[in-house]
Amino acid sequence: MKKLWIALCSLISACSPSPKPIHYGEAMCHWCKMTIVDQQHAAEAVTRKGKVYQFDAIECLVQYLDELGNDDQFAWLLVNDFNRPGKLIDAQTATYLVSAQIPSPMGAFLSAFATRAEAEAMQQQKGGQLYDWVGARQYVRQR
Amino acid sequence: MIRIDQVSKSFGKLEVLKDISCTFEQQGRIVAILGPNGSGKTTLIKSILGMVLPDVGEISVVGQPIRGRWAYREAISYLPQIARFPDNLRVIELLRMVQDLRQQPAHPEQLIKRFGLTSHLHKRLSTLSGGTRQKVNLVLAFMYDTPLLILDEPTAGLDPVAIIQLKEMLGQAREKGKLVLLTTHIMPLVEELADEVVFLLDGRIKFRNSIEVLKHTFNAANVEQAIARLLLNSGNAHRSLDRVSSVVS
Amino acid sequence: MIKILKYTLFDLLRSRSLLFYLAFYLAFTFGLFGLSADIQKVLISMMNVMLILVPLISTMLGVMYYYNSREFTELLLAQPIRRRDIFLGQFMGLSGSMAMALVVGVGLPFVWFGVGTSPFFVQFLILLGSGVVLTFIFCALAFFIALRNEDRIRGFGLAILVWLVFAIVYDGVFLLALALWSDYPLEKFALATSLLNPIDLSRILIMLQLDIAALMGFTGAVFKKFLGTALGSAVAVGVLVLWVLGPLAAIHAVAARKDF
Amino acid sequence: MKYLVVWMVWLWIGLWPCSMKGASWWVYGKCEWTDIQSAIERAAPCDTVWVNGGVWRVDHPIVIDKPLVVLGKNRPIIDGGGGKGDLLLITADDVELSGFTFRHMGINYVEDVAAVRAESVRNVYIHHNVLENTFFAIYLAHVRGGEVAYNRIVGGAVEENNSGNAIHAWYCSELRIHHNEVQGHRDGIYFEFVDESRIYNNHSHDNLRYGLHFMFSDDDVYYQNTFAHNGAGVAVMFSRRIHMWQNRFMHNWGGASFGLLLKEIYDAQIQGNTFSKNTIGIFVEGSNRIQYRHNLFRANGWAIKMNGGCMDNVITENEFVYNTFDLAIQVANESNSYDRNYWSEYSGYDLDRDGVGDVPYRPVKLFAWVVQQTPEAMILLRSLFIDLLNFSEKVSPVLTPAAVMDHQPLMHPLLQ
Repeated sequence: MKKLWIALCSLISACSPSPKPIHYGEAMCHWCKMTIVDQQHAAEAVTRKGKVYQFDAIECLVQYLDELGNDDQFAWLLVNDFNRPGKLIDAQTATYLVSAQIPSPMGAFLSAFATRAEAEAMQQQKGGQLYDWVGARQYVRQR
Repeated sequence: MIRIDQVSKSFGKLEVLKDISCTFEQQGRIVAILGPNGSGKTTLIKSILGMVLPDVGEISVVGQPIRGRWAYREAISYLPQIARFPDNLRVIELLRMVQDLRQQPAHPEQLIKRFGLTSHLHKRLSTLSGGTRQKVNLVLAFMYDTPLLILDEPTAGLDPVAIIQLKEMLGQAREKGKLVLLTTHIMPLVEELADEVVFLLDGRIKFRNSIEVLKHTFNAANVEQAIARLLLNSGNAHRSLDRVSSVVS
Repeated sequence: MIKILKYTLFDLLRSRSLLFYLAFYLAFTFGLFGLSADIQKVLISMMNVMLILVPLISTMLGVMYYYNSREFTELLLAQPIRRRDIFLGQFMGLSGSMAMALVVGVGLPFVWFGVGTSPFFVQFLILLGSGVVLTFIFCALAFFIALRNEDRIRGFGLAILVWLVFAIVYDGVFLLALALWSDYPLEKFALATSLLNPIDLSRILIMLQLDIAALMGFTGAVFKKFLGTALGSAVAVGVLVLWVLGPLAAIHAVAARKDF
Repeated sequence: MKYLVVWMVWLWIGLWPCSMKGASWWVYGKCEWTDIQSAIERAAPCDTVWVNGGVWRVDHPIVIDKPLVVLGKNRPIIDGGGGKGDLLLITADDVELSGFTFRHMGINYVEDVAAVRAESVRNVYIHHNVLENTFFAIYLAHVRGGEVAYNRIVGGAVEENNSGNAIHAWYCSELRIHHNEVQGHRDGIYFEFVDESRIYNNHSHDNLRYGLHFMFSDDDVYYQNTFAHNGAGVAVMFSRRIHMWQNRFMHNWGGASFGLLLKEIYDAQIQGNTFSKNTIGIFVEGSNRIQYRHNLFRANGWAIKMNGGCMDNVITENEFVYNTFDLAIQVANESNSYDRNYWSEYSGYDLDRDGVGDVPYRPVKLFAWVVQQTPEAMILLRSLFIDLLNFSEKVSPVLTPAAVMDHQPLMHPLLQ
C-alpha cells in the first residue's frame, strides 16, 4: 500500500530533471531519427524542466545543441563512455577521441572516454586526435 | 406504541413539521390525520416510517428510537399514497416479491378474492388501471398481521364497492386491537371510522381529540363542518387548541 | 440486498429499453463482422462504439431507472429492509443487467466468429471487462446524480453533463494542458491524467493490447511499461475499482441522509 | 575429424579473370595440408582451392592474398570459436569465395571484426555462403566492383544490442548485392560512401536496426527487395540520386519504426514500392526533389511523415489505403505537390465522371497536426474528442495547412 502511494505521488508530482536510461533498439535519435543501438556512442540531453532527448551519436547531440544555441536550458548533457558500453557520463568532463579507426554512427568518428588516460590509451592503439568538450564541438561544427 | 418527541423537519426553507410531540397507543383505534394540503401529514407518516429523517426530535416505535434502525418496520404495514410498481412485474410476482422481502407470514389470498383480483394475478402491473393498482396496493398493505397500519389516502381511485370493503377491513383491524393511522380527504369516512382526529396545520398539531370532542368544540353537525370551522378559526384558535391537544395527549 | 438485486434484475431483464440495448449490440457487432472478418478491426470498431455508448447509456438508463422506480422505492423503504440494501440492490440489478446485455450482445457475435481460438482472445476479454466496469461506474454515477436531484430534468441534464465531461471535455482539457506544458516531460502527467478518467483508462488498456499501440510512440511505451508491471496493472485495476466504489460510497452516504 | 579430401582438376569457364586456367588444390584433414591457409600459400594465382567438408577452427584469420577461387565442397565450416578477430581476409583482387559456412564469433566492442573481410581490392565475388552468429558477416572496405550474392546470413544476436551488420560496405563502388537473405544483425545491408551499386532481390528481415542503410552514398539503385520485421525497414541518409523501385516494406512495427527513412537526400526516385503495416511508411526529413510515384501505402500508422526541410517533392499516382494518418507534416508552406493520388478516406464526388474527384482532398488530419506538435497527445488516439476534432476540422478547416492538398484526388485505386 505504501509502495502504491509512493508510486502515485511520484507520478503526479513534477519531477526534478534526471537522466533516463536509453532503451537501445527502441529509442529514436531526436536529431537524426535513427534507432539508437550503439551503446558506445549514444548521448542524452536533459532540460532543466526535465524533458529528455536522446541521440544515437555524440555528433547528433552536438548538432542539436548548436542548432538550439542555448546550453543553459539543459541540466544534463551526457555521452556514452566508449570503454563502458551503455554507461552515460558527463559530456563536459569527458575526453573525446576522433580516430578514423573507430567509426561512430553518424560518421564523425567521435568517441568519448571517462578519463583522459583511457582516451590516451585508445589513442595509442588506434591513433587519432584528442579533444575536450569544447574542442569536440568545434570539430563537429567544422566537419 | 408510537412516540413523537419534539420533532421538526424542514425541506430547504420550508418548515414542514414544527416541534411536534404526540404519542399513539395501541388500543384498537383508528386515528385520522387530517389537514389541508402541505400541512405535513405525509411527512409525519413518512417520519414514522423512517423515510423522512427529522432534523430535530426523536421518534420511537414499540419503545425503541427508530433513527438508524429498520427492523421495527416489521411491525408496520404501509399503504403509500401513489402506487407505482415495476412495470414489467406481474401482480402475482409483486406479491411474492414483497413477501419474499419481508419474510413474515402473509395472507393475501382472501384479500385477492375480496377485491376480485384473481383474474388479474398474471397481468403485468403496467397494464392495470389505477383503481386495480390501488387494490393491489391495499392487498400489499393488509396481507400482514402487524400491530400498526399506516394508510396514506387509501381510498384514492377506489370504486364504491372497494371502499365498502376497505371500511370493513379497517373495522376488522380495529377489532383485532391494531392501531391504524390514516390520512384522507373524505370526511364521511373519518366520521364513520375514526376514533380520533389529529389535525395538522402548517406543521403543527392544531387539534387532537375524539370525533365527539371535535364536533362539540366547534359546535358542528359533522366532521366536515367542524374541520371547516377549525380552519377558519385557526388564526385565533391557536392557543386554546394547543391547550386542548396537550390536555388530551 | 441480494433479493432486491434479484427482483431488479428480474424486472429489468424484461424491460424494453434493456432488450433494445441488447439488440443494438447484437445487430451492430454482427453487422461489423459482416463488413469485415478481421477480428482485430472489429475489436477496434467495437472499442470506439463501446467507449462512447456504454457510459452514455449507463448514465441515461441509470437516471431513468431511478426516477421511474421512485415510488416503488418508497414502498420498499417502508418495508423492514435496510436502506443501503435497497439502493445497492437496485444499483447491482441495473448495472448487472446492463452488463449482461453488453456481454451477450457483444460477446455472442465475437464467439460466433471464433474469437475463442483467435490470438485476440485476451484483447476481447479486456474489451468486455472494461465495458462491464464502465457500466458499473456510470450506473453508480447516475444513481448518485439521481439521488441528489429530485428534479428529473436537472438529473438528466447533469447525467449528460457528467458523460460529456468524461467522454469529451476531459480529453479536451487534457490536450490543452499537454500543449501548454510541452516544454516539460509529460509522460508521467499523461499517465496520471489518463489513469484518472475511467474512459481514457479503458481505452488505453485496450489499445495497448492491440497493434495500434505502436502508434502511440514513446508515451505509449511508457504506458505499456508501467501497465505491464504488477504495480501498474494493480494501479489500473485499483483506479477502476475506486471509480466504482467511490460513487457507491457517495450513494450510500446520500441515501443514509436523504428524505423520501 | 576424419574427412578425406579429394583431389581433382577444375577448369573454370567464365568471365572471371582467373578462370582461363589454373591448378586445383585440395585441402583435407590429417595429411600434408591440414589447414586452408597453407593450401592458399601453395596455390598459384588463378588456381582453385577446394575445401571438402570439415570444421576448421580459426584463431588467426585466413588470408587470401592472391587471385584465387576458394570453394567449399560439402559445406566446410569455418569456426571462429567465439574469438575476437576476423575469420577470413581478402586482400587481393579477383577472389571468388563460395560454399562455406562461417560461424561462431565473439562480440568485439573495439574493432569491427568480420567473418569475411575484403579490403582495398577489386572484383571480389562472395556467393552461396552461410554465415551464422558472426559479428559483422561480410565487410567490404575500399572495394571496387564485386558481387555478394546468394548468401544466407543469420545473426544470433537478436537480443544483444551490440551486433555488427550483415553486409557492410564502406568506400566501395560498383557493387552488386543480390539474392541474399540477411537477418539478426544490426543492419541487414549497410552502405557508407558506396556509389553506383545495385542491391536487388534480397530478403532482409528481423534485423535490430535497419534492413538496409545508406549513408553518404550516391547513385545507387535498390529494387525488388523485401524488408520485413526490422527495427526499421530502410534508412537512406545524406545520399543523392538513390533509386528505390518495387521493394516491399512490411511490418516494421514498433515505437520508433518506419518502413523507409529519408534524411537529407536529394533527387531520389521512389517508385512502385509497397508499404504495408509500418508504424510510419516513409519518414522524411530535409529531403528535396524526391519523386514518389505508384507506391502503395496500406494500413500504416502514418503513410508519410514529413519533418521540416522538404522541398520540391512530387507525390503523385500513389495509393493511400486504410492508414491511420495519410500524411503528417511539420512545415506547411513547402513546395511539395500531392496531386493525383488515390486516398481511401476521400469522400468527395465526381460529377463529370472523369475519374478525378471534384473536391480537393486534405490529407493532413487535424490530429496528425496536433500530434506533430505534442507527441504525448498520441495517447488520445481514438478518443471521442479527437474524432470530433477531426470531424469539425474536416467540415471547416482552420488549423490544417491549406497548401497541403490533393487538387485532383483519384476516385478509383490505380494499382490493385
